[in-house]
Amino acid sequence: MLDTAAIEVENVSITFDGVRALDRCTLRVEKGESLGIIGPNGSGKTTLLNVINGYYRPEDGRVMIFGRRIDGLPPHRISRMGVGRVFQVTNVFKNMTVLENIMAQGVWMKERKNLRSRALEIMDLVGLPRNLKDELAGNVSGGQQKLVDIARALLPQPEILMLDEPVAGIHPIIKEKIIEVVDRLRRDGKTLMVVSHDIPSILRMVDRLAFMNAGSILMVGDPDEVRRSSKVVEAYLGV
Amino acid sequence: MKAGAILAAVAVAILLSIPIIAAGNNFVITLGFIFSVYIILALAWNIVGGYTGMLNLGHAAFFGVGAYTLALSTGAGIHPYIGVMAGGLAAVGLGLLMSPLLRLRGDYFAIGTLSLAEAIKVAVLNIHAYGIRVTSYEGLGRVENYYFVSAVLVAVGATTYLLQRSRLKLALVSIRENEVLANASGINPLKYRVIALLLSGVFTGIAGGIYGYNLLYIPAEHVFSIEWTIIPLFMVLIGGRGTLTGPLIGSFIYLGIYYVLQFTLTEISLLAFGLVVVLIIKFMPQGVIETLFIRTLRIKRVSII
Amino acid sequence: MIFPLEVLFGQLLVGAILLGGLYSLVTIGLALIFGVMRILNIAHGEFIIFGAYTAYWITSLMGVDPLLAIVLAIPVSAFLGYIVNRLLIRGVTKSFDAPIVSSFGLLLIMQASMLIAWTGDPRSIVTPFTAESIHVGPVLLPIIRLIAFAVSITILTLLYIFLSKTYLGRAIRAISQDSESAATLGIPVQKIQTFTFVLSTVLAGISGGLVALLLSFQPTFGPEFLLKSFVVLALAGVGNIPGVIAGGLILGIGESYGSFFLGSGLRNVVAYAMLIILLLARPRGLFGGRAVREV
Amino acid sequence: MSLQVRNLTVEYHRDIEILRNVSLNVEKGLVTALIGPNGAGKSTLMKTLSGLLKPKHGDIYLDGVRLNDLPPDERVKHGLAVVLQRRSVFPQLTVRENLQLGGWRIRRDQRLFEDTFSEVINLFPDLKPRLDDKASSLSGGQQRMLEIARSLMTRPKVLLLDEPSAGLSPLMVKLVYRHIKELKDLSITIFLVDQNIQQCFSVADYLYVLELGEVKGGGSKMELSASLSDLIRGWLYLEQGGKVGGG
Repeated sequence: MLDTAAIEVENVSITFDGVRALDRCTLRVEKGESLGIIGPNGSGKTTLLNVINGYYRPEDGRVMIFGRRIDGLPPHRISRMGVGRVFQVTNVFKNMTVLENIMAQGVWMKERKNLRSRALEIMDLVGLPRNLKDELAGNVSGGQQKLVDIARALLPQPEILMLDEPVAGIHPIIKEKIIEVVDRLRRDGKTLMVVSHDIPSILRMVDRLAFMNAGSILMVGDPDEVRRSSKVVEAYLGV
Repeated sequence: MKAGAILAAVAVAILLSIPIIAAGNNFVITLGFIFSVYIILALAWNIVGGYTGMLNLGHAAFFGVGAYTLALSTGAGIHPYIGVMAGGLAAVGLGLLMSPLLRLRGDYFAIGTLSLAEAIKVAVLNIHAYGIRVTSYEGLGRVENYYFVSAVLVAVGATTYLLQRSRLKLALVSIRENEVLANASGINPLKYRVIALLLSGVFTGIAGGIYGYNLLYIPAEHVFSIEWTIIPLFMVLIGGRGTLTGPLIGSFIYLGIYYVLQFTLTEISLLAFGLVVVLIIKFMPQGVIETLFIRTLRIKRVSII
Repeated sequence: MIFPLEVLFGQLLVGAILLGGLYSLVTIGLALIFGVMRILNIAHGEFIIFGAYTAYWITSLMGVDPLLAIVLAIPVSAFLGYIVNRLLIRGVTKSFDAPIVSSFGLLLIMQASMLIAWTGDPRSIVTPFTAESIHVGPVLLPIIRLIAFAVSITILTLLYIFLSKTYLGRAIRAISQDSESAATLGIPVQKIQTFTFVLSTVLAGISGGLVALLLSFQPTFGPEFLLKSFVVLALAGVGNIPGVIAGGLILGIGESYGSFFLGSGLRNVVAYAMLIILLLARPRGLFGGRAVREV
Repeated sequence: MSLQVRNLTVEYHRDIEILRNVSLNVEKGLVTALIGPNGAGKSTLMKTLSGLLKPKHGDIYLDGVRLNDLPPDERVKHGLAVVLQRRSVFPQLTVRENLQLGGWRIRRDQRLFEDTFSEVINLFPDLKPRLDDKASSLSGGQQRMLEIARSLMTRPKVLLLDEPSAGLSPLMVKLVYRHIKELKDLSITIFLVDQNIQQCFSVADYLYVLELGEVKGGGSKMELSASLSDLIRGWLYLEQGGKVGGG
């Protein structure tokens, strides 16, 4: 069907400790599109990703992936539907080797044999040197851990990949690498959602830009148009 | 890998030749039997306590239930070795009963399993205050039991070896390291923890059964004693959790301490265990393997599978 | 002998309440350490038994009154608590289960040391009024239980006043609620945690002294008291003294009636069953802590 | 000069740097603010100043005393107080108890303690009728007020405010800033970080700009306000956006 989007978020609301983290938030991400999300701290960007991942169950509204309703499903079920996630905080299994970290993502997959070779291929894809494969993930550099994170998310070949601040605080060389990887995924037709404060970087990774404030998406459109909008500038000013 | 295979073959050969070398020396065979039981328990405890990182303080319950089932089976006229296997099955049943506790956070799981084991012990003591007799079977004696326990030891060793190379290990260790992240990787934590607990239970139950048959009399106080939790925990902790070699090395260190303390009081060995546990946690929280072999001697780590 | 049902239940209930008061005191030390340091001290029961032995030896060697002996035992418990905190608690790696394993090792050390020092023979403190009771209507009140109950409730009340009315007590509560924020106000968090650890071992020691008046005890009885404390905490929630008193009473009542109906051999099974049910009912933690999902 | 920060570098994970060679001064009796886009490292700087994070290198001086190696509670003794970005009242204690705990350092000096308490409470009259209520019963804005008041109880030489407007309604933000202005009028030295740039400008004497972990400049309110719009557009990367983006 042509008219099903990859991700549809409809009027989703969620409240923590009386604060409305998402407020009738609505968003549509088309198949094969790369969408960036910007917005001030606390505007609900990470919460939105967490709702799509199934970590939070929305109080109100619906979330659909490829036309199938998923709000209320546990995170691992959503993950198996082809939704990958790279977290804001670099998150590796510190006492497992780099290769094991990546392979852990494929534990549930039907395919039995090729897990190891596929994990190695993905190390190549994201630019992790193969001689790191037997190092404990806790012992490699922070930027490399981020690459492990991304590699892990890519192992099951997800149709949708959500990246939360993929380049924040990363060493410039590895940052370049990450941007290249994401850009290549975009060109390969994956559906991407990228949250970032780093505007120059995000522009190189997305087709459209959404601006979020106070728990809702205020504007979606061409990146230049969104950045030029006075609404956006005002929100950053704190009016 | 080659060296490991040779080492394993040598170990199995020694294990199987002990009765022949000892030739009727009951003391040696009994000692070999008991140590094998301890090592089985350590490897079994390690599946839960090491790979999943859930501190099971109720391990003794598996052991006691296995021994008791054996006694009840022989009482009903069942072949003892079938009774031993039934003990393993009963432990699996207990594992299923325990599995809701696996949803708990680590320290609550420790408390829950400790209480469950104590509750079962008290309940059993209430019925059989002095224990229960085992009906012996013609032709199955010390030596046969020794071979039986050796087979179980090889089985649990092989299981750990295969586990080490399996996806199950990846799942268990990733859950231990970061449950939320593992969940996001498509892993259902409860499911894998239950599998680990049942695996751990079945070997411990069988070990309890064969231990009970070897004793021919089962004092409830003894087979449900917390020492069946403490000694395996100690062996695993000292060697290093979540490995195959860790518990094995740990058990040799345990044997050492056992010999040193053999003619002294058991209290002193408890004291020594306690001290070693505390010192290990303070100075080598990763266990001897990680600290000595990998960090100090820089032996290379290899991703298996 | 056949008693009228009312008398039996009256007697049973009174006995349960007297026991419950002591259970509350047995628990409070564990609650304090968990609240302020976030450590589940598996060796809590050993501190109780240690207190029992200290009181026992003071009274039998020095011939002083048992209640005075409990008071004299306080510095001994405090010293032990300080040493343990210094050597074992501070500086242990913050790995996923290091503190609990470490305190498990402490349990073994203390249990074994007490077995070596004092053998496994059951001991108890005999007082002039051990066998005495007073009659209140149809109900028989053993004096020694009344004393233990009164001492427990008094200490818990004093502790409650200390925590709510004094400056130091408030700082302790502040640390248990938000230790980082307390540090940013200049409150010396580590010093106060040390103080709290010592305080909790002293409370455990006192409760041990009272236990020694009521029951015969052995070095291996520690885990039993630990588990009872867990049951009370599970019922009460941490940092809540009235709750701990209520939890102790519920445990006392549950045990007394349980052992009456099921036989005294199953007395402890009732406590364990209560704990397991409570654990399963609140899988994310006994102490009312909200599950925070850190991603 | 009151607070001096020299070449402060902070990293979380090995080579991931959050702050790089940050140097700045907080002058006595003035309000100094730090502005910057999200993720620039503002809160990291605050946590490092208050002692909750350890810097990799660099120095922090308060009136000539080096604070780097001191734990948070020791820094308070030297006159540095912080109001954390997150909610940090003790929820189960009363407002009065919260304030009293702020005065831990001066608790033995009964008169000083009483005087400070009444000074502080006069600055925040909204708290007066709520003194015996639990802090958890206060509204978000009142809790923020309590946090500031509680920090003042430590009699700080420098007060650090980390995102005082975070999570508050616009009305509450105005109220909180009205109080900050009052503190400024009393010549209390304040170092402020906030994403609410307008409010920062309304209260600050001097501002620093932090971008991607580095101080990109600074100036008085006058100097910066002319270029403010450009500054924000720069954060949104308008100039070069056309060239790189849109692909």
